[in-house]
Parts: sequence; structure tokens; C-alpha cells
Amino acid sequence: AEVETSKVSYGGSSWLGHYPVWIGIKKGFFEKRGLSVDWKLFGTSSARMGALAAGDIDFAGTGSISALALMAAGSKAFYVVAAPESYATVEGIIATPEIKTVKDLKGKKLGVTFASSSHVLVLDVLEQAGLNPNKDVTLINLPAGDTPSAFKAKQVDAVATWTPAFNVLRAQENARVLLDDREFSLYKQYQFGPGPDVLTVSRTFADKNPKATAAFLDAFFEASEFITKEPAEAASLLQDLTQLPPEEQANVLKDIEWTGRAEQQKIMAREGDFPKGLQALADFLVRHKQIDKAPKVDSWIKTQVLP
Amino acid sequence: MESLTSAPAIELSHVSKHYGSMQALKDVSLAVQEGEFVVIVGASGCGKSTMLNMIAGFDRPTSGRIQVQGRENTGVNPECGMVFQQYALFPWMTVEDNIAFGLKMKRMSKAERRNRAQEYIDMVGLRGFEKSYPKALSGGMRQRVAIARVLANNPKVMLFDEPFAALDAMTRQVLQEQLVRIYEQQRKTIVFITHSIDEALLLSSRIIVMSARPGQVVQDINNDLPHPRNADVQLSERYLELKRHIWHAVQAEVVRSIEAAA
Amino acid sequence: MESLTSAPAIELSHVSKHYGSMQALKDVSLAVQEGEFVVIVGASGCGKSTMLNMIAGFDRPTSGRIQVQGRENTGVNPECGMVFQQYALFPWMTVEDNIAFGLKMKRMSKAERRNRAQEYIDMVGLRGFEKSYPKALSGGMRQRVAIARVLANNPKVMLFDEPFAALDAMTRQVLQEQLVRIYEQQRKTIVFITHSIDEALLLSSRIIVMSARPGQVVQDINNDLPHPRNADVQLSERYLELKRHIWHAVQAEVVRSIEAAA
Amino acid sequence: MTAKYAPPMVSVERQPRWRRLKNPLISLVSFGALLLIWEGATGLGLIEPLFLPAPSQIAQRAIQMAEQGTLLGHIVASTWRVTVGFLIASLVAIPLGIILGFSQTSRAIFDPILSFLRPLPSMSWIPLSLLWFGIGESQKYSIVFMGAFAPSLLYVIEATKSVDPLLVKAAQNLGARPRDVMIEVILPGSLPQILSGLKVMLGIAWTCVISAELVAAREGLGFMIMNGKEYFQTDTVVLGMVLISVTVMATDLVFRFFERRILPWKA
Amino acid sequence: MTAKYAPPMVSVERQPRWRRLKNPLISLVSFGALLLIWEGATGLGLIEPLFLPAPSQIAQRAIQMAEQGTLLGHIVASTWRVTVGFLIASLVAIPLGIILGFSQTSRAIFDPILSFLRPLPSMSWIPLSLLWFGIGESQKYSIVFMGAFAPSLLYVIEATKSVDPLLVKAAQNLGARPRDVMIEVILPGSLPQILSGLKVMLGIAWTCVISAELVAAREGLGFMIMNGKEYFQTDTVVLGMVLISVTVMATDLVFRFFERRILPWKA
Ligand SMILES: Nc1ncnc2c1ncn2[C@@H]1O[C@H](COP(=O)(O)OP(=O)(O)OP(=O)(O)O)[C@@H](O)[C@H]1O
Ligand SMILES: Nc1ncnc2c1ncn2[C@@H]1O[C@H](COP(=O)(O)OP(=O)(O)OP(=O)(O)O)[C@@H](O)[C@H]1O
Ligand SMILES: [Mg+2]
Ligand SMILES: [Mg+2]
Repeated sequence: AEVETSKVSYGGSSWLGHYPVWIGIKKGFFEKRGLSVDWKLFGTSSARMGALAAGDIDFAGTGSISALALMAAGSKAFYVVAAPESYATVEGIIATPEIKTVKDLKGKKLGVTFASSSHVLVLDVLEQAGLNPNKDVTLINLPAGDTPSAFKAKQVDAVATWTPAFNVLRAQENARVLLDDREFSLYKQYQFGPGPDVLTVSRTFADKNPKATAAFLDAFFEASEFITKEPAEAASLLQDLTQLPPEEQANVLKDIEWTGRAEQQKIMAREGDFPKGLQALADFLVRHKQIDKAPKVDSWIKTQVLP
Repeated sequence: MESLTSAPAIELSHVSKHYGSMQALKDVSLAVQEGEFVVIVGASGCGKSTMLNMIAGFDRPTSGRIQVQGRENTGVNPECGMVFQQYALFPWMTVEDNIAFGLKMKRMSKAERRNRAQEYIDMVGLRGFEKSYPKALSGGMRQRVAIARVLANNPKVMLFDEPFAALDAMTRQVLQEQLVRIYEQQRKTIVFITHSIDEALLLSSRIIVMSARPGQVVQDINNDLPHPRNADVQLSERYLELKRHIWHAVQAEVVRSIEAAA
Repeated sequence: MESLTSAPAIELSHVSKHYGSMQALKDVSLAVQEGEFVVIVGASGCGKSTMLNMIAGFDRPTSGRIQVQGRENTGVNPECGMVFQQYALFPWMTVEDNIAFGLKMKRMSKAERRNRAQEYIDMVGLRGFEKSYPKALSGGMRQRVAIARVLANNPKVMLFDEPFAALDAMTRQVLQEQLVRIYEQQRKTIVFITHSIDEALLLSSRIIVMSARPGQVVQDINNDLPHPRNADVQLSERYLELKRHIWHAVQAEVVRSIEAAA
Repeated sequence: MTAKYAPPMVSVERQPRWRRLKNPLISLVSFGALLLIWEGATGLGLIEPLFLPAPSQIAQRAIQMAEQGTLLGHIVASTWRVTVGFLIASLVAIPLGIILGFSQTSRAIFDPILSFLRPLPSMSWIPLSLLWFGIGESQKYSIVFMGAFAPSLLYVIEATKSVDPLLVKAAQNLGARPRDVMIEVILPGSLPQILSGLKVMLGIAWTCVISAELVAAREGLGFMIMNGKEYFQTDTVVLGMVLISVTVMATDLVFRFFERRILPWKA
Repeated sequence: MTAKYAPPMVSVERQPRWRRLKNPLISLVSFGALLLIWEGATGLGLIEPLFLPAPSQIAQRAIQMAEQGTLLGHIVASTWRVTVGFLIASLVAIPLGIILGFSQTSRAIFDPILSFLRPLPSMSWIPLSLLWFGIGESQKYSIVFMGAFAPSLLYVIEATKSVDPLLVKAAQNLGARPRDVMIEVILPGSLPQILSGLKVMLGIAWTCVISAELVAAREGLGFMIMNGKEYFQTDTVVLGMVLISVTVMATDLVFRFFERRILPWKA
């Protein structure tokens, strides 16, 4: 079917959640469906979501925490349309060897990007261990990119971060992985990480251009399937985006599970795991005073556009 | 108010001025009629400049009332052109632009302004310095620019604060003559401060002697010397008598002020 | 150099000064002996201040050489105390602090400074204004502070640029007498600019008349009037003769400059 | 006699005592009007709260944070960082600026390094400061210092140039040595301008502290704003801005108090 | 006669023509020395290149980026943003500041809003500017504008206070109306100080552009620095800093050229 508009813009970064769109552009999957995608780079999820709310971009991949925060702020400007992938072993806490359990973090300094999934992970595991994040541990706000240098310079005793910083640090001497996303309380319950990625679309765009929206998603899944099938070619195409050496890029790809088009309908459905997990995450954020009130997540989820 | 043509051009009624606890002027009452040339003399620091400033509307009396042409000042009164003791030239304007400033304010055309300014530049002997900035002028040259600026602006009332102090005797004489000519031709009202009693006698129709601080009017002398006040007049008995009289009046006040200080 | 006690206190040899294309001084040669009181007169803008500035070392001649006490100036020379035409008081200092500034530079103790300053405050009749800032002084009062500041500093050579221009006749006379007393008691070397020929005759031991721009020395007159120069002297034939002579010399130059401009 | 041309009187803008209250009153009214319009526009839904929350919402947020006890901590943390960095910067910049303003030779020596440092925004120092000072408080001080120092210095140098050269001559003529000229003439003569410059610099110091708090901070008003932004809590963002304003205004009052005591001859 | 007390002569620091080259020469030497020490210290391994790369390494990076053609793009992008934002800010701040400096009433009206806006660092505007202007170029201009406007305004107001009140009186006395006083006296009288203030403001504008380029920019020197930081390319970071410096210096030269033409009476 003819799409309504041929130009769409997408907010992304070098994080793995954005790989499919990048690959889709490189491989011409979007073009094939009459779409030309303008890739806009944003360092953080909140910047991307801010741009989406302000109407500057049409699609954005984002960590779910930013999406929840924007919902909590009362913005109806977007739909959540897909949950592209899951990963559990490329994000976690890395600490010096003396720190063997979460309890050992007491009295230590831990660097983490505030308002990120790692931040949520830290709050959760500290709670599980009975530690108070405001008193027992000194949390320091560090951009993910700064975590390796801060850790290496011994400015912090532990960091919570994600790939590629996580992979870089894991390979270091004097560093050990204390835990990863599998320790997150909701993961045990819903197989749900502390901040899974979601694909969002501007409400006005989707309402005006249902065909283009569907075409975008179609191409998106074709790309994620391609990554699963041709990891080697995908890794080399991703080189420009991530600047990781090929073998490390391949390693990262191994740790990701792409959610296919079929599964998508299932998990995103009204009573599916994903909305439930997302709602639980929202409640968790309220409990930890990160957002004021939990939004009703359902009213932002739109599955009708899924191919 | 405009109909009150018989009102004095300048009228001070019971004017006092305090700066903090210091009293500069005390209960000064004075009426200057239109067409008078009043010269004020008095000891240094007795309040002459203060009085002129208040007439021009730069400052308000602490008590009492000042009227110019029947109206009380509500602010700076542009009908009283003032030659400041410190020149007050605009450093960013050339001599020509300084002199033409008042004309520009009257929205006179550029060409006309230029002509008028040139006339006054020639009058004060500054031809060749039209494009100079004040910084490049000598003290006396700056004073001449300040004088030309007010003359060119041609206000009804002119206030001069020691305008010729920095000039050599000859230049001074030339400018005195110009001023008298303007005064006689255009019947201006002029209030003029000087320390030279000769200058006072040569120029004035009336001489006010002020007391030492706080300033008060101690003498109000009608200068009835005949015009033109040439060498003959300056050697006349009446001239010398007036000079002696004023000299003694000022001297008494200065002595009083020095004694008060000691 | 120190041994050359016979060298003049101030010596200008073939000094010229240009400002851009304008020539302010032309080939001025002049030697002032120690203990002389030289008064310079000349038309407004003829280069008197320029000359004084160069003697004090504020500026360099374009060509020629200036020596003070046998040494060529390499910068501002603190042995030549200067009373500026524009006063140059420090606005952030009280009258007292302004006057004591030079003493402070000599690292004199605070108490001593205060005493010395008070002496000169009294001399110029400013008792009661010790704690005033320059802004709160009248023009004449500022000039007196500037004079007291240099007198208190007691330099060997004193340069005065129209120091009494803003003073009333009486205050002027008092200060003239003080200056003569200081000069006679301490045998200072003084260079003094004035526009008053009477002042020149009363104070000087020698009078220099300068030509109109570019400034040159046109008359160098030894003032042999007897001391003290009281009323008798001022009525003497010699006095009137000198006065007439100088008057004509200056007048001729002013006329020349006015004609040059026209 | 007819009045031909009567130019308007120009008010000198000096107020008698009873009128002194007029201007504060005007300010109060204009402030009230501003708040009312703002509250009205947001209350009527003309502006979405995500884009600009109502003043009342901001006040609520303030109360909430004050009750949690975090508000004061943010204010104190930033103010302290600004104070330390700014004080050090001024204490170095003022004497150095006066020397450089007075001596051409010293200016020539320092010119290359200063011209290089001066234009560098505090933000651009973040990477290097992290490498050099780590993530502690000293890194924050260093950012404030680096951001405020070079402009302050430039400022002081410019201020020294505004001193009337005639006064320098007068001082030298009275026997002042270069050091005396600097202390007795250049410093007091340029002080009014230096002080008004320092007020601007204080603003720059706040810019720096906000940048510094971007990384490795867990409190401070900059952290509060940026964290509020992450969670789309526009009310927290605006509250942080209001608090910066209020804090700087308070500092300004202190400043003005000193200004009046330092410059009696200006009053 | 014996010389008792011979106070030192104080140099007036005026140079004859042949000495005019002395100061630039000193600067050149001190610059060279600086570079040599830096290169030496890093070359000998006294400083790790991660903390501070050698000048030669930075130069190499510059050549590499120039060959890739990205260097000029970064410079042009940032310079353009600074120029637009700064120009708008000055064009509004100068006339407004002169009006506010002259009229107490207008100052009273604007005081509440200005006191609030003035202390706000450009950084703190980022969240709101993103919401209001999105991620386009106008957001960057707005950050520069918001960051430079309020301090410029304050600055201009302060500058107007430095105009000798006697000159205002003289102008009024010659028939100048309030508007004339502002245009003919306050503006030219405060212009030297306004210009030296604008130089400082230009620095602030650069701070702002670096902040603005932190988010949603794909080129510009701020982006280059922050991107270099992400990849631990300290040489790129320092190169970015050098380029900011050089660009600002170049702008300064343009500034000085105009300054001399605008203020002939100062020369
Ligand atoms: N702004 C001011 N603040 C405080 N005192 C002032 C101020 N202006 C003038 N005075 C005082 O008022 C008195 C009179 O000053 P004014 O300038 O009127 O004297 P003057 O008669 O013009 O003297 P001169 O002949 O020396 O110019 C002086 O004692 C002076 O100290
Ligand atoms: N800084 C300067 N730049 C350019 N020209 C100057 C400068 N200073 C003085 N002049 C010029 O030099 C000439 C002499 O000036 P000077 O001040 O020495 O005169 P003067 O004899 O002291 O006059 P007055 O009696 O009026 O004070 C004047 O024509 C003046 O225009
Ligand atoms: Mg006076
Ligand atoms: Mg002179």
C-alpha cells in the first residue's frame, strides 16, 4: 500500500536498542517500503523523548524509564508500539574484587547514571539487600561513558552501567561482575529488566499516517530478523554507529534476544507480560520516589499498528 | 502664566540649600529682571555655583522657591543655558559637534547647524580645531568651546560659571566684548560668576556680593557706569570707587570665612 | 652627574613637540637656574601646559632634550611637583588623604602625615573639610587641595599650571603670599603658568612670554622689582612699564594667532 | 511677549522622601501581575504543564521537597561550590589583573596563555577536569574557577584602563612607585567597575556550577534541574531555576552592602 | 649640594617607534616557551597523553580532521550559532539597557522579571528550551540568547551609570529630551564600557553554545569536545578547546577593529 508520507525521522543513539533502525537504513528495508528515515542522534533517552513530546521527531527508541516518566508528566504525545529486544547480561554492577555481595557495598561509592535503568537496578538490589541508597551507599551520578575511567582511576568502588562500558569493564583486571539484570526483582517475576527498550511513535504522526507507521514497523522487524540471521554482516554494518572493534561488536550481538514480529503481538497484548511488567516498573519508580504517580500504562500502548 | 510678562526672569524666594549637615546657601532672595546682566562675586566655596545650578534646575533648593520666567523648575530648564565651571564637553564629539549640539536638539538641518557652529568657532578663535576632540585641546580652548556651545544655542537666559578663568587677558577681553555685544543686541538675561572685580564692573548692569558660607546676598549694587566701558571709564572716579567698595565687601567675607575655619 | 651643581635646575634644549601634524612647541631652549621663580605667560593654547608636562616627565619631546637637575627624564620625575590645570585629585580620597598622599609615598608615619596635612589644610583655608571627598568641594576648593598636596610634598622643583585661576581675588592674594614665603624661605625652583600679568609681576623673578602656536620663547624678562612687592611697588613706574611691555607682547601674539585662524 | 519655543522640562529624577516608596511599589505590582498572568494562562490550560507548570504547582513541589528535606541540601551544595570557586578566582584575578593592566611587559608575557584560556567555556573544561581532579568536590571548584577566572581577569584589566591616566601621572609625580600606583590609584580607581564586573562574574560562576553538577554530583541545584529534566518534571526544573535566581539575588544584596561600604566616595 | 633623597623615576611606558615590536616579540617568545615545555613534558612521558596530549599530537589530530573535512564544519556550526544568538541578545540588550539605565520608572517595572532572569545560567535553560523549541537550530540560538541576554542587559545598565551625570545635565540644559539624552549622551558615553562588556559576553555566548551542543547536535565544537570525551580522545578534546580559543580570538580582532572605528575619541 502507498504510504502517506515518505519522510520520517527517528531518534536514536549507539545503544543496541537502535540497531534495527540503523541496519534497516543501511540495508534499504525502509526505502523498499517507500520510507526515507532521517536518523537523529540523541545521547540520552530523555532527550529523545523530549524531542518526541515537542513534536520534533516521529519515532524514537527509548529506555522504558524515560517513557514512563513522560507518561507520569501527563504527556499524551506518543504511543508505545513495540518492545524490540531483551537483554540481561550486558548491564549490571561491576565492583572491585573485595566486594563479593551487595551487602559489601555498604559505605562504598557507586557510580551510576541517574534516571537510567542501571539506577533502577541499583535501587532495587540495594532494597533487596536491605541497604538504604541515601545513607548506606554513596551514589554518584556519572554518564555511562564516564564510568570506566572513574572506576579505573579508583574514584568509585563500583559502577552500574551497560554495554559498551559494561563489556569494557568486564574485561578489566581488578574488576568483577557483582551482578547483572537477572538479579532485578521484576526479572525473576516477569523476565523483565530494569529498563527494557520500547519503540515509541508520535501520536499525531501515527494517527495521521497509519500506513507509514505500519510500514516502518514492518521494516523494523525485517531488520531485527536480519540481525539474528546474519550477525556477521550486521556487526560490520554497525561499525560506523558504535565504533566498537568487530569481535566486541559480535559479542554484544550474542547477548541480545530479538523479539520477533509474532511474539510482539503476544507480549504487547492488553493482559500480556509487557504491559504488566511496565506497570509494575512504574509502581516501583513511585515507591522509590523517582516519579510522582504511576501512569496507567495501558492507555499509551497501541498494538493495532503492529504488522 | 505666559501673560505675566512683568514677572522677573529669575526669582529666588527664601532659598536655602543644605548638603547633609553643611549649609551652602541661607535664605537667599533675589529677583533678576529680564534684560539684566547680573554678576555674582564672592569667596571661594560660598555657594555661587550651587545657586546657578539650582536656577538651571539641576538641583532643588532644600527650602524656598525658584521661578524662571514665572514657572517653577520641575527639572532641567533648557531655557537657561549654562556654561559650566568644569566645561562639561562631550568627549566623544568634535569641537564642531559639541558646539552644534543644542542646534541638533532643535532639529536644525545639518547644513545650517554647520554654518551656525562655524560662526561661533570663529568667534572664540578656534578655527582649525573643528574636528578636534576635547582631549586634544588646552584648558582655555575647552572653556571657549563650552562658551560657544551655549552662545550658539541662543537661550533666553544665560548662566556663566567663571567662564573666562582659564583664558589669557587678551582672549578674555575679546570674548568679553563679544558677550557684551550679544547681550546688548539681543537683550538676554545673564547671570555671571567671576572672581575678577574688573570683569564684574566691565560687564554687569548689577553686581551681587555673596557672604562666606553659608552664602547670603550681602550687597546688591547697581552698576551705573556708562557704556562703552572703555579705558576712560576704567580710570573714572566712579569706577575706582565701585571697585574699592566691592573689593572691601568680598575681602571682609573671605576674612570672616578664614577666621571661621581657624 | 651629582657633582654638576652649577648645572641649571631645568634645561630645555631645542625642544619641539608635535601632536600628529600639529606643532605645539617649536625649538624652545630655556635654562631655569636653581632658586628662580619663572612665570610663563602666553596666549591660550600656545603650549604652556605641554611644556610643563614635559618638564615633569609626563610626556617626551618630539625632538630636543630636557634635563632636570642635570639628568634627562626617563619617566615621571617625582622631584618636580606639579599642580595640574585640571586639579587631578583622587576622587576616592578625602581632602586630608589627598594632601597627605605624597607623604605616604615617602613612608611617613600616619600621625606625622596627619599633622603635616593639617598644617597645609589650614594654610589653604579648608579647615572643616578634612573628611570631605573632592566631589563635595567647590571648584576653588578643589584647586586649593591640589596646591596643598604639592606644597606638603615639598619637592625641590614646583610646577604650577594656572593654580589660582578658580580663586577669588582675596583667597588668591593669601595663597600668593604663602607661596612667596615658601619660595623665599626654602629657595625652591618654581615654574608657574598664569594668565594674570599682575600675578606674574608679583611672584616672579623672571618672566617668559611665549608666542602663539607653535609655542616659542619670544620674551625673557628679568623681574627686578624690589621685595616685598607691596602697594608701593605696584604703583611704581617700573611696575607699570613692565606690565605694559608684557601686555603688548602677549597681545601681539594673541592677535597673530587670531589672524592665523581667520 | 509671546513664548515662541518652549522646550520641555526634563525631569532630573530625584525624588523627595515620600516618593521613595514609589518604585518598589511599581515593582511589586508588576511582579504580581506577572504571576497572575502566568497562573491564569496555565490554569486555563492555554499552556500544557509539561511545557510550563503553574506557579502554584511549582510552589507545591517546593513544599514537597522542603518536607523531604532535600531542598536545602541542593541550595547549600551549589552555593558553597560557587563561593569557593568564585572567591579563589577573584582573589587571583584582581591583583593579577591590576598588575597586567598596569604593566605592558607583564601583559605581553601572559598574553598568549591568557588569550588561550579566556575564551574557554567552563563546559569545555569538564573532560579535562574529570581526568585531572576526579569526581570529588575539587573538580567542581576547579570548573567554577576555570570558568570564572579568565573572564574576571579580562574584566579587571579592562577596568584598570578606565582609570584616568592623569591620576596615575599625579601619583607618580607625588613619588608613587609602580607598586604604590597599583595599590593607591589603579585599584581604588577601577574598583567600582571591578565590583560591577564581579556581579556579572558571579552569574558566570553559577553557570559553571550548573555545568559542573552535570557529572558526578548527587546534589546541587544543577543536579536538581538536570535530574528533573530526565524525569520530565518541569516543575522541578523551574523550581531549580527559581532557587538559583533567589540565591543569586540574596548574594547580590550582600554584595551591594559591601559595595556601599567600600565606595563611600561614590555615594 | 648633596642629593639627599632621590625618588626613583617611574617609567611612563610610552614606546618610541622602534620599540613597538618589543611587546609582540615578548609574547611570541613566551608562547614558544610554553609550547616547548608542554611538548617536552609530554614527550618525556612526565604527563600521560590521556591526561594531556602533546601539542604535536593535537596538531596531527587537527590535520586528520581537516583532511576528513569535518573540522571546518564544527567551527562554522558553532560560530554561526554564537553569532546569531549573540547578535540578537546585544541588539535587544543595548537599547533596553540604556532605557532602563536612564529611567528609574521603567527599571522598577522590569526589575522583578529581570532579577529573576539575570542569574539563570544558560545550562539551566536547556530543559525548557528543548521543550519549547525542540532540537532544531532555533533551540541553540535560544540558549545562546537566554544565556547572553540577561548579563548583557545588566552590564549595559551598569555601563550607563558610569556616564558623568554632569554631561547628562549639560545635554538637558541644551534642550535634549530624554530620547536625545539616551542616544546622544548615555549611549556614546557608556559605549567604551559596553564594548568591553560585550567582549566578556561573547565569552559567555560561547559557553552557551557549548552547553547547547551537548544535546541533540551532530556538529559544532561543543559536540566535538563531548564526543571526544566519550571516546577518550583527549587530543580531540583539547583540539576542540584550542579551536574555540582561536575562533574567539579571531572574533576579538574583528571587535577591536570596530572598537577603534567606533571610538575615535578614545585613541
Ligand atoms: N555635591 C555636594 N555635596 C556636598 N557638599 C557640596 C556639594 N557641592 C557643593 N558643596 C559644598 O557647598 C559649598 C558651596 O559650593 P559651591 O560650589 O556652590 O561654591 P562656589 O561659590 O561656586 O565656589 P568656587 O568659587 O570655589 O567655585 C562648598 O562648601 C561645598 O563644599
Ligand atoms: N593630547 C593632545 N593631542 C593633540 N593635541 C594636543 C594635545 N594636548 C595639547 N594639544 C594641542 O597643543 C596645543 C598646546 O596645548 P597646551 O595645553 O599646552 O596649551 P596651553 O598653553 O596650556 O593653553 P591654555 O592656556 O589654554 O591652557 C593646543 O593647540 C592643543 O590643541
Ligand atoms: Mg563654583
Ligand atoms: Mg594649559
